[in-house]
Amino acid sequence: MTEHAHDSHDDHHGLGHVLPVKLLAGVLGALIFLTLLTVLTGTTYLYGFDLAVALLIATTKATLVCVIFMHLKWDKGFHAFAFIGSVLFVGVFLAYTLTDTKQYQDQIRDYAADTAIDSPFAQPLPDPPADHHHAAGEEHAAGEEHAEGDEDNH
Amino acid sequence: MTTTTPDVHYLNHEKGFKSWFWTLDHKRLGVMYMWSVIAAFILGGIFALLVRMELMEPNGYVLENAALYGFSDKLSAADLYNHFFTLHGAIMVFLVIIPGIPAALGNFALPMMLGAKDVAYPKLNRFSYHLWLTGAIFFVMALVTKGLDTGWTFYAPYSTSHSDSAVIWATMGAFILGFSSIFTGLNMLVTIHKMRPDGMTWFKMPLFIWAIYATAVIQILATPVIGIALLMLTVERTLGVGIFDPALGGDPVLFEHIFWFYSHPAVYVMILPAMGVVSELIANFSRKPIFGYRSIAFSSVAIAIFSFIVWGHHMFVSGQSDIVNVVFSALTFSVAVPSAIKVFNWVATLYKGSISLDTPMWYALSVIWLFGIGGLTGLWLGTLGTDIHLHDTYFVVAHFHFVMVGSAIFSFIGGIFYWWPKMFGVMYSEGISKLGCAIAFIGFNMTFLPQFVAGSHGMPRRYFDYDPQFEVYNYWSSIGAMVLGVGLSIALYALVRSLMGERKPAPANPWGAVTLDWQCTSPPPPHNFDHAPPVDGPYDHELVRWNDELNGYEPVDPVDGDPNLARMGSAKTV
Amino acid sequence: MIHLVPNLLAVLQSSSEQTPEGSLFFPPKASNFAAEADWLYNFIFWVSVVAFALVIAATVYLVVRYRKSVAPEPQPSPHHSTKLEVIWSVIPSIFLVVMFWKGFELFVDYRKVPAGAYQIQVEGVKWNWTFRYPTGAESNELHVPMGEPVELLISSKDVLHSVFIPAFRVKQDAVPGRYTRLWFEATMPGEFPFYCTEYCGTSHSGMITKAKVYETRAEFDEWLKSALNPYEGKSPAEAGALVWERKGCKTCHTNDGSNLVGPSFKGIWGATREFEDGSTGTVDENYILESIQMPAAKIVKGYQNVMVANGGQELSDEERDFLVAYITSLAN
Amino acid sequence: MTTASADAHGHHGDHGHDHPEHLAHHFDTLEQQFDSCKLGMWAFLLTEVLFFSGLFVAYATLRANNPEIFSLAASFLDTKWGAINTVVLLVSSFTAAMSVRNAQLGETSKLKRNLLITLVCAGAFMCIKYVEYSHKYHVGLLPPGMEHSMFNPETPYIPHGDHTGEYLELQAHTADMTPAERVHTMTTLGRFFGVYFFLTGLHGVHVLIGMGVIGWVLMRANRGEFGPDNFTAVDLVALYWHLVDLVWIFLFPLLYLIH
Repeated sequence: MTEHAHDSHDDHHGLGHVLPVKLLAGVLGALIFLTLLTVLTGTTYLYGFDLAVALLIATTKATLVCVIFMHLKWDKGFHAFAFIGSVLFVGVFLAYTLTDTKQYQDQIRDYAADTAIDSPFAQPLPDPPADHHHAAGEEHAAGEEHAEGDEDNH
Repeated sequence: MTTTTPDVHYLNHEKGFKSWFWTLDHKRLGVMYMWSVIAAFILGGIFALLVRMELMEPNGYVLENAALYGFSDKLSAADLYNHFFTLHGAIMVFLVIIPGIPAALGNFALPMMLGAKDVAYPKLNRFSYHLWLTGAIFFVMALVTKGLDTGWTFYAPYSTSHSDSAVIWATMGAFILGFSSIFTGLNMLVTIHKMRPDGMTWFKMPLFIWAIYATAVIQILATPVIGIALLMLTVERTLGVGIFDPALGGDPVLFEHIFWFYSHPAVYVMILPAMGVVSELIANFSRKPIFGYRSIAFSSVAIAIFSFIVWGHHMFVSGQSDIVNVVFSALTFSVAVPSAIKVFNWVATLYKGSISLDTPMWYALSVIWLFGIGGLTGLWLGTLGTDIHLHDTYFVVAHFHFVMVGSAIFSFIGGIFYWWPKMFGVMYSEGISKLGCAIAFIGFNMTFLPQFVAGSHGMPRRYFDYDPQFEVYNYWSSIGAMVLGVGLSIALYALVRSLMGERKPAPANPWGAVTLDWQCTSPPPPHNFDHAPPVDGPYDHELVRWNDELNGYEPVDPVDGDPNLARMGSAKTV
Repeated sequence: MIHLVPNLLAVLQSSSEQTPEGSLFFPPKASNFAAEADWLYNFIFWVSVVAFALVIAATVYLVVRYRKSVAPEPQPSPHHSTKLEVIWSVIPSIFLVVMFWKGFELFVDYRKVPAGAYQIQVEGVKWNWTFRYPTGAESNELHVPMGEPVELLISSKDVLHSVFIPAFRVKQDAVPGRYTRLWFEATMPGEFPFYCTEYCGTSHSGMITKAKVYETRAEFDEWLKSALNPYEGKSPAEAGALVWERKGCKTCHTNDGSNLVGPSFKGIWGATREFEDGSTGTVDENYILESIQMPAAKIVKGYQNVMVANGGQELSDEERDFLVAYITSLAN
Repeated sequence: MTTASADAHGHHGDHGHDHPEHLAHHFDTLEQQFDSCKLGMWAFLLTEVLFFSGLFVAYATLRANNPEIFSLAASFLDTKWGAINTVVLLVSSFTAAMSVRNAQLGETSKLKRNLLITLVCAGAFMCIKYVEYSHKYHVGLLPPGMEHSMFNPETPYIPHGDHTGEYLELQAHTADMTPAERVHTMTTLGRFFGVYFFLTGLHGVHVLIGMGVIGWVLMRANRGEFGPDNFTAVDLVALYWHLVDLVWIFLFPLLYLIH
C-alpha cells in the first residue's frame, strides 16, 4: 500500500489519469449541444446530405466520449489502436455486405412484383373498424384470404 | 534430472469434486477442458460413425432399423440421419475443435510457457469453463428434446420457420459456447500482453503463444458476430422480426453473410492453434530453433487478419452478387500464401536437425501430410470456376475434414501426447501410441480421400440416400471411418492405460524442450513458479543436454542446483 | 459390396475422356462449361500434386537423414534464409494468381448469359422441382434441346434449395423471395442426374430429378407439345398417377405401401385412420381433399405435420379430383 | 513493465507475503494488475462493438436498399423522446466519468452521489423506452411476425379506437400505390420495426445489465472499498457504460432522424 500512496497526487503518474471537473463538464456541454444540433439538422432538409451530416455529428460525439470520458487520450496507445481496429473491421463487414445486397435487390423486387398478388397488402389497406367491440373480426378479415376470425384484439 | 513425482503438485494439493469444480488453477481447468472435449469428441464421433454406416450402401438400412426398433417412433430414418449429421457437425465444431487447443492445451501450457502463476483472470477462466459446460448441457437438451436437423450452419429460413427440431436449445447453446470462447480468448490475450517474464519480448515468445495470440484476436473480434447471428435467428424464430425470413420480407443471404463473417474466421480459431502446436513439436523434436521464426509468427497474425475478409468464398453459389464473388475469390488466395509458408518452414526446420521420432512427432509429421492435402484442395474451392461444380459436394466435406480433423484434431492429439507427461507425470507406452497414430492416419486417409472423388463426380453433401454410382467411394469411406475410429480408440487407450496400474513416472523434461513449461516438475506445483525464470530465446536447445546416466535430459546450468529448473537464456545473459 | 470390384474396374476403365460414364474424376462432359472447368480442375490438380510431392519427399528424406534415436544433439544450421523464404512465397503466389485468373475467366462465362437464351423457370419446393417453359408447359424433369443456350430462372417457395447438374458443371442456389439464374448449353444427348445440393430438410436427398437433353430441336418441340396438356386422353386414375408423380406427392407418399415422411397411398382408401389427437376417421373423398388443403387438420398417428397447405403447389380442382381417383384405384 | 516487475521482485521478496491488499497472487505489481484489467475491459468492449455490428449490418442493408421507406418509418418514431433519452444518457455518462474521478481521489460521498445519479438516469431511460414501446404496441407498429403487428403478412392487425392515427396515415400514404409497391412498402416497414425493436431492445438489455453492475459498484462504494489504489471496478464499469452511451449516440440519428 505505502509504496503506491505517492501516486495519487500526481495526475500523470500512477495507475490512472484524473480528469478535471471542468473538462468533463465542458464535454457534457458540447455533447448536449451536438445533440440539439443533430435534432435541428435532422428535421430540416439538407439536400441529400442528411445522413452524412447526422453521421458526422454522431461520430464527433462518439469521439468526444471515447477520447475524454473513456480516457483514451491518456491511456495506452494500444487500446485506441484496438478500438479503431475493431471499428474498421465493422466497416469491412458493412462495406461487403452492403455492396452485395445492393447488387441483387433487382432480383428480390422482380420476384416480389411477380408474387405480390398473394399478399394481403396487395389490396388497399382496409378502414379501421368504427367500433372495435363489435365489428373488429369482420373488418379485420376484409383484406385477406384467410378468413380466420380474429377475436384476439383486446 | 529427477524422475520421481513430487509429493505435492497441482493434481493432489487439494482433493474432492469441489476442489476441481471451483478451482481457479489454469492447469486444472485445462485438464478438465481436455477431458470434457474428449467426451464431446466421443459423442460426436459416434454420430459420425452412425452417419458413415448408414452411407455404406446407397439405400443404407442402419438408421431405418434404428427407427423401426423404437429408437424413435416419430422420426423417419431420413430425419434421424439429418439429426445425426447436424449434431455431429455442431458438436464437433462448437464443443470440440473450437475450444480444443486454445482452451484445453492453451490453458494448461500457456501460462507455464510464460513462467506465470496463472492466466490474467483466473475467475473468468473458470467462468469460461462453466459456460462451456452450460453450452454442452444446452446441446444435450437439444439432443434429448427434439433433436436438431438444421445442419450446423443453421441456414435461414429452414432454421427460422421450417425446422421442427430444438433449434433454440442449440442456438442458445452455441451462443453460450461463443461467450466461453470469447472469454478464453480475452484471457489469453491479456495474459500474453501483460504477463510475459523478463527477457521475453514479442519475438522471443514460443510460436505456440503467437498462435494462441492470433487465435485470441479472432475469438474477440469474430465470435461476437456469431453470437448476434444466433440471437437474431432465435428472435426471428420466436418473434418474427423479419430480418432473415423472406416470408416476412427478410433476406436469407444476409444470414449467410453474418454467419460466415464469424464462421470463416472460426476455421482459423481451429487451425491456428494447431499450427502453433505443430511448430512447437517440430522444433523440439528436431532439437533446433524453428526455421523462419518471424515469418511463422507474422503468418499467424496475417492469417488472423485475412480471415476476416474472405468469408464470401462460402457463398459463391448462394446468390451472392458476381462482383463480390470475384473480390472474395481473389482475397481467398491471399490466405493460401501464409499457410504455405508455415508448411515450408516446418519442413526446413528438419534440415540438419536431431530428429527423435516420439509419438508427438508422429502426429506432427502426419499433420504435414494431412494439412498439405487439406490446404491444397482449398485451391479448387477458392477458384471461382471450379468451385461452382464442387460447391456443397463431398469434395467440400473431404476438404474441411482434412483441415479440421486431419490438421486440427491430429495436432490436438499430438499436443495431448506432448504435454501428457507434464499434465499427469506419467509416460505412456510409445509402442501403443504410435500404433494408434498409424492406424488413425491410415483410416483418416481411407475415409476422406475417396470423398474427393465422390464430390468431383457430383455427390451432394448431407444426402441420406444416394445414387448407386457413388457406392464405391462411400463404401471405402465407411470402412476408413471404422479404421479411424479404431486408431483413435487405441490412442485413447494408450493415454488412459498410462494412468492405470503401474505408472511410469515422467521426468520433468522428457523431450529436452526448452520452453518454460518444461522447467518445472511433472506434474507442476500448484503455482508453477515462485518467480518467472528469466528467458532469452524460445528454442535454445543448447541449454539442455542429454545425459546417458540419467537416460534423459538435464539442464546445462541448473538454477540453484535444482535439477528441474534450467536457467533459460540467463546462461548467456546473466 | 459384391459389386465393389466391378464398380471399381468400371471407374478405372472409363478414365478415358468423353464417355457417357464419365472419367476417373468426373461425370460426362455434357455442357459447354465442362471442358474448361475440367481443364482448370486438372491444372490445379497437377500443380498441387507436384507441390505436395515435393513437400512430402523433402519431409521423408529429412526425417530419415537426420533421425537420431538416442541422445539427439542439435547441429548448427541456419535459422532463416531470406532468399529461400522469398522464393517459396513468390513462386506459389504466381501459380495462385494464374488459378484465380483462370477461375475468374471461367466464372465470367458462367455468368454471361447469351442473348436469346431459351428461358425455363425452375421452382424448388420441399421436395420437388417444377420447370415451366415459355409455352406454358410444365414438367418435373428438366427437358432441354442440345446445342442451344438455356437459361434457368430459379426460385424457391419455401427454404433454400440448390440446382446442381454435375454433368453440366453448373450449380446455383434457389433462394426464397428472389430469382437467381444460371445458363448452359447442353452438348450431349441423354439423361443426366439433377440434384438439390442445399440442405432442405427431411427428403433433401430425395429431391432428385433428371435433365433430359434432346438431340434435335424438333424432338424437344414434340415433347413440349405433349407436355402442354399432360392429362389429355387419360383416365382419372391415370391422370391422378401423373399428378402424384409431378406435383411432388411421391416424395413423401409412396404407392407401394412403404411409409416415408407421410403415409403411403396404397390401401388407405376406405381404411380407418387413428389421428394424433386420439380421434379416428375414415379415408373418403372429403378426408383426402381436406388433407390436401389443410394438412394440419388431421395428422395420422406416428407422423409429423411437415406438409405445406395444398401440397405447397397450386393444385387445380381437377387435379385434386384426379388424385382422389388415383388413391381410390390404389385400394386393396 | 519489465523493469516494474523486476522492481517488484526486489521489493516484495517472497511471493504471497508482502503483497498489497488488492493485488491478486498471480500478479507482481498493482500496475500490472490494473493494466491487465484495463486491457481486458477494452478487449471486451471490442467484442461488444462487433456484437452490435451484426444488427447494424441488418439495419444498413435494409436502409441502403430502401431509403424512401425509411423516411416514412422514421416519421412514426418520436424524435422528442429520442432526444430526451439521448440527453439523459449523456448526463449519465458524464456522472460515470465523474465517479471515476471521485474514486481516484478517494471522495467516497461524491462517488456514491454520482453513481446514484447514473443509476437514476439509466432508470429514466428505461422508463421512456417503456412509454415508446407501449405506444407502438397499441398502434400495431411491431415486427411482422407478431400477432399484434399491422405488418403481419398472414393476418394484418388493424388498430381501432384511439390507436388508429399511424394506421390511417399509412392507409392514406399507400392508397394510390400499385399492389407491388404497397406490398413492398408494408413488408419493408415491418422489417424496419423488426430491426428497430431488436436494436433498441438489445441496447435496453445492455442498459439493464449496466444498471445491475452500477448498483453493485454503488454497494461496494457504500462500504468504502474504493480509493486511489483501488478504483479499477469503477473505471471498468464506467468504460462499459460509455460504450452503452456510444451505441445510443449512433442509434438516435440512425433510427429517429432519417430522411
